[in-house]
Amino acid sequence: MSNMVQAVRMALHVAEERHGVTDVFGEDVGPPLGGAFTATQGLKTAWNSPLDERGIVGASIGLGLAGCRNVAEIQFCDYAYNTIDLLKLAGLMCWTCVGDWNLPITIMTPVGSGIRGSVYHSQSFDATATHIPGFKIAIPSTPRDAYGLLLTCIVDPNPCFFLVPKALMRVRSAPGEEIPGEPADEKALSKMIDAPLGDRSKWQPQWPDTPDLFIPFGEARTVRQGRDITVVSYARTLPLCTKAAEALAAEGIEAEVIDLRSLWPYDWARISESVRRTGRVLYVNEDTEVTNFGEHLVRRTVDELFFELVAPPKLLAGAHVPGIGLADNLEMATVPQLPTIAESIRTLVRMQP
Amino acid sequence: MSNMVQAVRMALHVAEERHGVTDVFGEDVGPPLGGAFTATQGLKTAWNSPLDERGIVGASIGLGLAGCRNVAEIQFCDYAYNTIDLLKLAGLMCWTCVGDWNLPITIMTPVGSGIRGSVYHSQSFDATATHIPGFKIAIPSTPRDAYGLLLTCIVDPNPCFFLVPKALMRVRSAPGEEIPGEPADEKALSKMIDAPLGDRSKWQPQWPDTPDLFIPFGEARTVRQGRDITVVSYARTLPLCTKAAEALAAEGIEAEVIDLRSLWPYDWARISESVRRTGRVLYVNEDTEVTNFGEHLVRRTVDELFFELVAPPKLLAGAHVPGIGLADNLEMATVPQLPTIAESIRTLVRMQP
Amino acid sequence: MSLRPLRTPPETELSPELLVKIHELMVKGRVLEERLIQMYKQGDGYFWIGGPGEEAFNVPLGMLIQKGRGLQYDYCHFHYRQSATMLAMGVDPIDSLRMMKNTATDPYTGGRNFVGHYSIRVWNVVPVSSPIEVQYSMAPGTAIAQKRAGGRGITIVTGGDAGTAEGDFSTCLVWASRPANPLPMLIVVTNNKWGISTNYAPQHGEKRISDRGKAFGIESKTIDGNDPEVSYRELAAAMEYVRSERKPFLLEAMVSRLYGHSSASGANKVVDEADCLVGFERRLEERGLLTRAQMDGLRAQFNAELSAAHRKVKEEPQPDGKSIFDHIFSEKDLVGGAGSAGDGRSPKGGA
Amino acid sequence: MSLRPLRTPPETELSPELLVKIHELMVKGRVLEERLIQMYKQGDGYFWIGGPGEEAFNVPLGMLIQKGRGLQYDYCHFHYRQSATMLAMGVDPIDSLRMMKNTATDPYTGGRNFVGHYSIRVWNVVPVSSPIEVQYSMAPGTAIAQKRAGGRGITIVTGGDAGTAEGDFSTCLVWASRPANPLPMLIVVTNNKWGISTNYAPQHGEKRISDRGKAFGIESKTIDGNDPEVSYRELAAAMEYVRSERKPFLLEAMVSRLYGHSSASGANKVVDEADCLVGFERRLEERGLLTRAQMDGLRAQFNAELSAAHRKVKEEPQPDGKSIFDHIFSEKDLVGGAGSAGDGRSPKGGA
Ligand SMILES: Cc1ncc(C[n+]2csc(CCOP(=O)(O)OP(=O)(O)O)c2C)c(N)n1
Ligand SMILES: Cc1ncc(C[n+]2csc(CCOP(=O)(O)OP(=O)(O)O)c2C)c(N)n1
Ligand SMILES: [Mg+2]
Ligand SMILES: [Mg+2]
Repeated sequence: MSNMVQAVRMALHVAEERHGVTDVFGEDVGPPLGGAFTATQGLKTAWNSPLDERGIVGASIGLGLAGCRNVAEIQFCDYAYNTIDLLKLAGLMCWTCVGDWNLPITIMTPVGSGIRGSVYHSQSFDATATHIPGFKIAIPSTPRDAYGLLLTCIVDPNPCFFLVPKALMRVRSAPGEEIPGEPADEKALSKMIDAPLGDRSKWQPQWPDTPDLFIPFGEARTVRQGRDITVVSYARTLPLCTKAAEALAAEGIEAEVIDLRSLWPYDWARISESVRRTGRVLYVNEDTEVTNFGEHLVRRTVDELFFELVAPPKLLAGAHVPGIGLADNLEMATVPQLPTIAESIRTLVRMQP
Repeated sequence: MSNMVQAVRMALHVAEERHGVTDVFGEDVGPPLGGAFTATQGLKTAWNSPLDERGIVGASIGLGLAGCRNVAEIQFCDYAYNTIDLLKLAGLMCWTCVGDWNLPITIMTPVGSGIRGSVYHSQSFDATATHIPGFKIAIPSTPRDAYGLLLTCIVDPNPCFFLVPKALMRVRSAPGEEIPGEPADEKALSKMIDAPLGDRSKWQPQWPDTPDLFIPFGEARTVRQGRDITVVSYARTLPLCTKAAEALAAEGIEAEVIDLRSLWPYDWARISESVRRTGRVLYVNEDTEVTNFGEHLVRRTVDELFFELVAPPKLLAGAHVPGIGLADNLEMATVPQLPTIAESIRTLVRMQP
Repeated sequence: MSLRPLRTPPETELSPELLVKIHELMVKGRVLEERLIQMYKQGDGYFWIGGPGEEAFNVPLGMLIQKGRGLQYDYCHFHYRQSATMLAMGVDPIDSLRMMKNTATDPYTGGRNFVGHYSIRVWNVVPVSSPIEVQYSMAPGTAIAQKRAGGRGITIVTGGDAGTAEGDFSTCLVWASRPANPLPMLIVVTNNKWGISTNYAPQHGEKRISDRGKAFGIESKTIDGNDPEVSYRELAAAMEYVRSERKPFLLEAMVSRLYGHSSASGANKVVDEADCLVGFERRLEERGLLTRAQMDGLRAQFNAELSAAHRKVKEEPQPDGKSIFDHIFSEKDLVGGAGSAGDGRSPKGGA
Repeated sequence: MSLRPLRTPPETELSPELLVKIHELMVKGRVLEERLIQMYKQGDGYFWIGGPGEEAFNVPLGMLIQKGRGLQYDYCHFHYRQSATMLAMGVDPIDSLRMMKNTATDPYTGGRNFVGHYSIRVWNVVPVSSPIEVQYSMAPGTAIAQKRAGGRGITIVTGGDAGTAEGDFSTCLVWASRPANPLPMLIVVTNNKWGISTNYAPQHGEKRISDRGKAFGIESKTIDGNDPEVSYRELAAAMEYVRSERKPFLLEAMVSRLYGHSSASGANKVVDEADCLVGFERRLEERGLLTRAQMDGLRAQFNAELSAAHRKVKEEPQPDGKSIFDHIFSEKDLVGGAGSAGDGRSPKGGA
C-alpha cells in the first residue's frame, strides 16, 4: 500500500504513459534525485531544470501553449512567490483571449508545516492559490485522493494547482482506500518503485498496473458523519480533525468531518447540506488567518445559511505571524494542532444561541 | 486645494526635507516625467530605476537596511506580483531576526480600477497586501488622508504599503478637509508644483509650506453617521458608498459610512461600535471576492458580534474573474458601482430576522 | 552539435518585387498605427500603444515567419508593438481597429484588452500580454516542444530594451542555452533607447544588449532595424541558423519610437527620431522602383480603406457585461494534439 | 570615472603569521561544521546546512571584511554556507550551536530559523534568508547608500552557482553597473558545481559565470577558491578595487562541497571532492610553518571547546510558544542614523 508520495509518482507514471504528459520538471525533479520528496523517481519524462522558478512556471506555460501537457514542480510552495505574476497570467490567458487558447498545465508543489521546516519550508499556499482566478486547485489528504486528483488535474484542459501537504507525504491509506492495482504489501511496492540508495544509473522502476482513477474537482468527501457540528478541512489538518472527532465521540459530541479535497471549484452543496443539518460549522486550515480561504467559506456560510445557524461559523487557522518558527513550541503555537481543534469543536458545540 | 496626486507629492517633499527620506525611486519616477501619475515631480531625491520590479523592491530593502528611509514605487500594483517573495521577506525580516533589524521602507503603488485600464492597470492589491504579515497598509480616499497617511508610513520604522487608488488621484478634498498650508486656489497650487509641459530641465517647484500631519494607522474615519446600517469601505468605492448613503437618505435609510484608511492595523473598535448600534454591516471593496480582505472583516464580525446582528454581514466586492475587461460594460459589471452599492444597502436594511 | 560559424547574410540585393512588397506592408503598418492614434484622439478607444517607427524591422519579421498551427510552424511571443508584423503575416487591419474600440467583434480579446494584444492560435501567435518581459520566460516552453518535435519550426520572442532589466530576459538566455538542451529560439530585442520616459544610457552598463547573449555562448548580433533591407537579410540569416542548427540566436535591432511611448505620453509625432519609411522611400525612388506618386497613392488607398473600416467599427456592438464570466475555463483542449488541424477556427481575412 | 586596469594581486607571499592565522580559522570553521553535523545526527537540531569545503575562500573573506555598523563599514549579504566567514569575523561558535538547536538563547534568530542564518546588525551582517538569490536583489540597496556616503565601505554579496539562474543574479549585475551610478559591490559566486542534486554542466551555457559580469563591463574573475593563498590575494585585490574605485567586481570562486548539500542529502562526507584543508596543511608542513602535531593539537582543542559548548547548549531552554507574536513590528528605528553607535547591542563574544 502506497504512501502519498508514491501515489503521486504512480499517477505521474500513468499520466506519461496514457495521458500524454510530455514533461515533469523542476529543480532536482529528474535523475538522480527524483524530487526533494522522491515524488518523481523513475519517470521517463522527468528532468532537472535550472534553479529558476520563473523559468519553471514560464516553461510550463510555454509547453502548455505548445499542446504539451506537463507537470511543473516548485520545490516548496515557499519559493513560488516570485512567480505570482506568471501564475496569474496562466490563470487569465484563456479568459483574456476569449477562449482562443487553453493551458493544460499542472503546477505541483509541497505545502504546509509539520516537518520542522522553519520559516521557508512550512508556508501554506491555499490563500494565495484561491485568490488567483482561472486555476483549479486540488489538495489531497490521502494517497488515493492524491492519485485520483492528480490525474484529474493533468487531463483538465486548464491550469491546475496540485498542492501536496508535506506532513502527509509518508502517510499511508486507511484499509479499503487503496489505489486499485497497487500491491498490498508496503515493502513489495517500495522494491518496485522506490529508487535504491547509492548508484541509480541502471535502476528501472517496475510500475504496478494501476488503472485510471479520476476524482472530480468540486467533490468533497465526508470522512465521518455526525449530527452536532460540521468540520470542514483539508491537507495536514484534515486527519487531525478526524482524530478530534473520534476523541470527542467519547464525550457525546458527534462531529461530521468533510475533506474538501479541491478548493476551486469546491463542494458547496455538501458543506451546506451538512451545515443545514448541524447548524454549526468549523473551518480548519493552517494558512495565516487574515485574508484566508476559510474566511471565504465563513462568508459564504453567513451569506447563504445565516438564519439556519445556531452558532457563529468559525475559522481555526494559522496565527497571523510572519513565519513558522523552527523550535517545536513555535511551530505548535502557530498552526492548529489536535488539542486546539478538539477544543474549538467543543466550544462551538456548547455555544447556545 | 490639492488633488490626491499633488497631496502625495507634497508629502514626499516634506518627507525628504524633514523626515530623512533619501530616495524616492522606481520606473519613470525621476525627471523628466516624475511618475506615471506625476506624483514624484520636482522631488530632489527622485530617480529613475531600471525596468525591474524585483530590483526596485530589493533596493528598497537594501536601502532600508542601510538606514535610508525610502519610498519605492511600483508603477502599477499589477506589476508587483513578481515580487511577492521579496515583499514577504521584508515583512518577516524583523521577526525572523528577533528584532535585530527593522526596515523603514514604504512601497507605494497605484491600485484599482476606474480609468479603463483593462486587464493590467485595474487590479487591486488589498487582498494580497493584507495576507503579508509584517506590513502596515494605508489606502487613502482623500488628498488630506493621502498626505497624512503617507507621512505616517514614512516615519514608521517598519515596512509599509501605501496604496493609491487610481480613480481618486484627480479628486479634490471636500471643503474643510484641506491640507494645512496649501493654497486654496487650484490654479495657484498647480503653478507652484505641477511640472510644465515641454522642457522641464530648468523648472523648479515652489513648495507651499505644509506642516507635518500624521494620520495614525488603525484610525478609521466616520464619513457619515447613520442608525440603520454600517457601510465599511476604502479607496475607489468609499466615495461611492457615501453617495449611495446620501441618496438613500431620501428613502429614509440612514447609513453610517466608515472609511477604513488603513487595512493593517485596522480600526476594529470603530467598526464594532457602529455595528453594535446598527446591527447590520456591508463591507465594500473591489478586489476579487474569493479570499478577500472583506471576508476577513465578515469573519471577525461573526466571530465577535454574531448575536448582535439582525442581518447577515455582507461583502460586496469584485467578481471572481481573471481580469477587468476594457470595454465599459465589462468594467462596470466586474467591480462595484454606485447602483449596486445602493441596492446592496437597501436589500440589507430590508432584511428582517 | 557542430560549432559551425554563423552564416553571414548574402550580400546580394533583395529582389525588386520583395522590396516593393516590404514597402507596401510598411506603409500599411504605418497607416494602421496612424489610424489607431486618430481613433484614440477622437475618443474611439481608451488607450493606444503600437509600433510606428519599427516597420522596417517588424515587416520583414512577419514576412519571414512560417505561420501555421503546431510545432512545425513558428511560435510567436510578441509584445505590444508588433502590429506591422501581424499585417505582414496577413491579419485584416479592421480587427486591430476593433481591438482599439474594444468591440464585441474584436477577434483577439473580445473587447477585453488593449490594442496590440493579438492572439491567433491557428497561427501560433500566443496572447500578447501587458507585463513587460514575461514572454521571455514563457517562450522557452514552446521551443522545448519544438526541439523535441524536430523539423524547422522555431520560437520567436520580441520585446523592448528597457525590459531586458527584468530577470525574465536572463531566464530566457539561461534556458535557451542549456547545454542539456539548446533551444531553437530567435530572441529579439527592439532597442528604441527608451522605456517610457527613461533613457537607455544611464541604465545600461552593457555596451550592447546582444553582449549579454555572448556571455552564454549564444550567437548574438546588433543590427540597424531602421533599414528594411538589412533587417530582412539579417533576420533571414538568423532564422535559418535557428531553424537548421536548433540553437538560439539573440538579435538586437536598433529602431525608432515615432509617436512616443503610448497615448499616455500624448501619442504625438516626435521630431528627433529617424523615420525608417522616409529613408526607404527615398531609396526606392532613387532606384526607380516606385515613384512618389505611386507611394502617395498607396498611402491614400490604405487610408481610405481604414477610414471605411473605422466607420464600420464605430457601429459595431460593445461586449455585454454579463459576458465577464465566459471563458474563465476552457471546456476543450484546443492546444492538444499540436500539429493537427485543431478546431479550424481561423483568423479573419488577409494575405 | 577612470578606466584603470584592474590591479593584479601582489606576487609576494603572505606572511607566515597570516598563513597560520588563516589555517587556525579554517580548522575552527571545519570543526564547527563537523560539530553541527554531529548535532544533527544526534537529534540536537532538525536540519543542517553549512559550508565545509569552502573554508579556503570563506576565511580570507571574513578576515578582509571591515566589520562594524553603518555605511563606513562593509555590508554582508550572505547565504547559508558562510559560517567560516562569520568565525573569521569573530563570532563565538557556541551561538551557531544555539542556532542549530533552536534554543531561546540563539542570538541570531531566537530559535526561529535554521542554522547558518546569521544576523548581526552591529556588524552590518543582514539576516541570512533561505530563498536562493534574493540577497542579490537586496544588496544594491546598501551599496547605493554607501556610494552616496563616500568612504571605503562596500557591499558584499555571496551565493552559489546554481542560484545564478534566478533573475535576481541578473538584477544584481544590472543595478551594480548602471552608468548613472556604478556601485561599490563585491559580488561573489561560490561555484561548487552543484545545486542540491543538479550538476552544473548541463544547466550552464556560459563557460564561466564570471563571463556574465563582463557583458556588463563589470570587472570579473574566476579563481581557485580551494587555495587560501590565492583566495586571500584575489579577495584583497578585488576589495581594494571596489573600495577605491567605487565600482563593482564579480568574483567567482571554485570551491568544494564536502558533506553534500545539507542534512536533507545525508550530510555524509563525500570522497570525490578536493579538501582545501588537506592541501593547505600539506603545504604548511612542507614550508615548516606548522607541524602535524601542532595541527592535530589545534583540531583537538577546538573539538574539546565545541564539545563543551554542545553540552552547555543542550541544557539551554527552548523558546516559548507565546513568543511567536513578538517582533512582528519594531517599535524603534534601529537602522536609522547609520554610522552612529546604535543601541549598543553587540554580538556575543569573540575576536
Ligand atoms: C512588469 C511591468 N512593469 C512596468 C510596466 C509599465 N510599462 C509599460 S511599457 C514600459 C516601458 C517598456 O520599455 P521597453 O522594454 O524598452 O519597451 P518599449 O515600450 O520601449 O518598446 C513600462 C515600464 C509593465 N507594463 N510591466
Ligand atoms: C528560491 C529558492 N528555490 C529553491 C530553493 C531550494 N534550494 C535550497 S539550496 C538549493 C540549491 C542551491 O544551489 P547553489 O545556488 O549552487 O548553492 P549551493 O547550495 O550549491 O551552495 C535549492 C534549489 C530555495 N532555497 N530557494
Ligand atoms: Mg524601449
Ligand atoms: Mg552550488
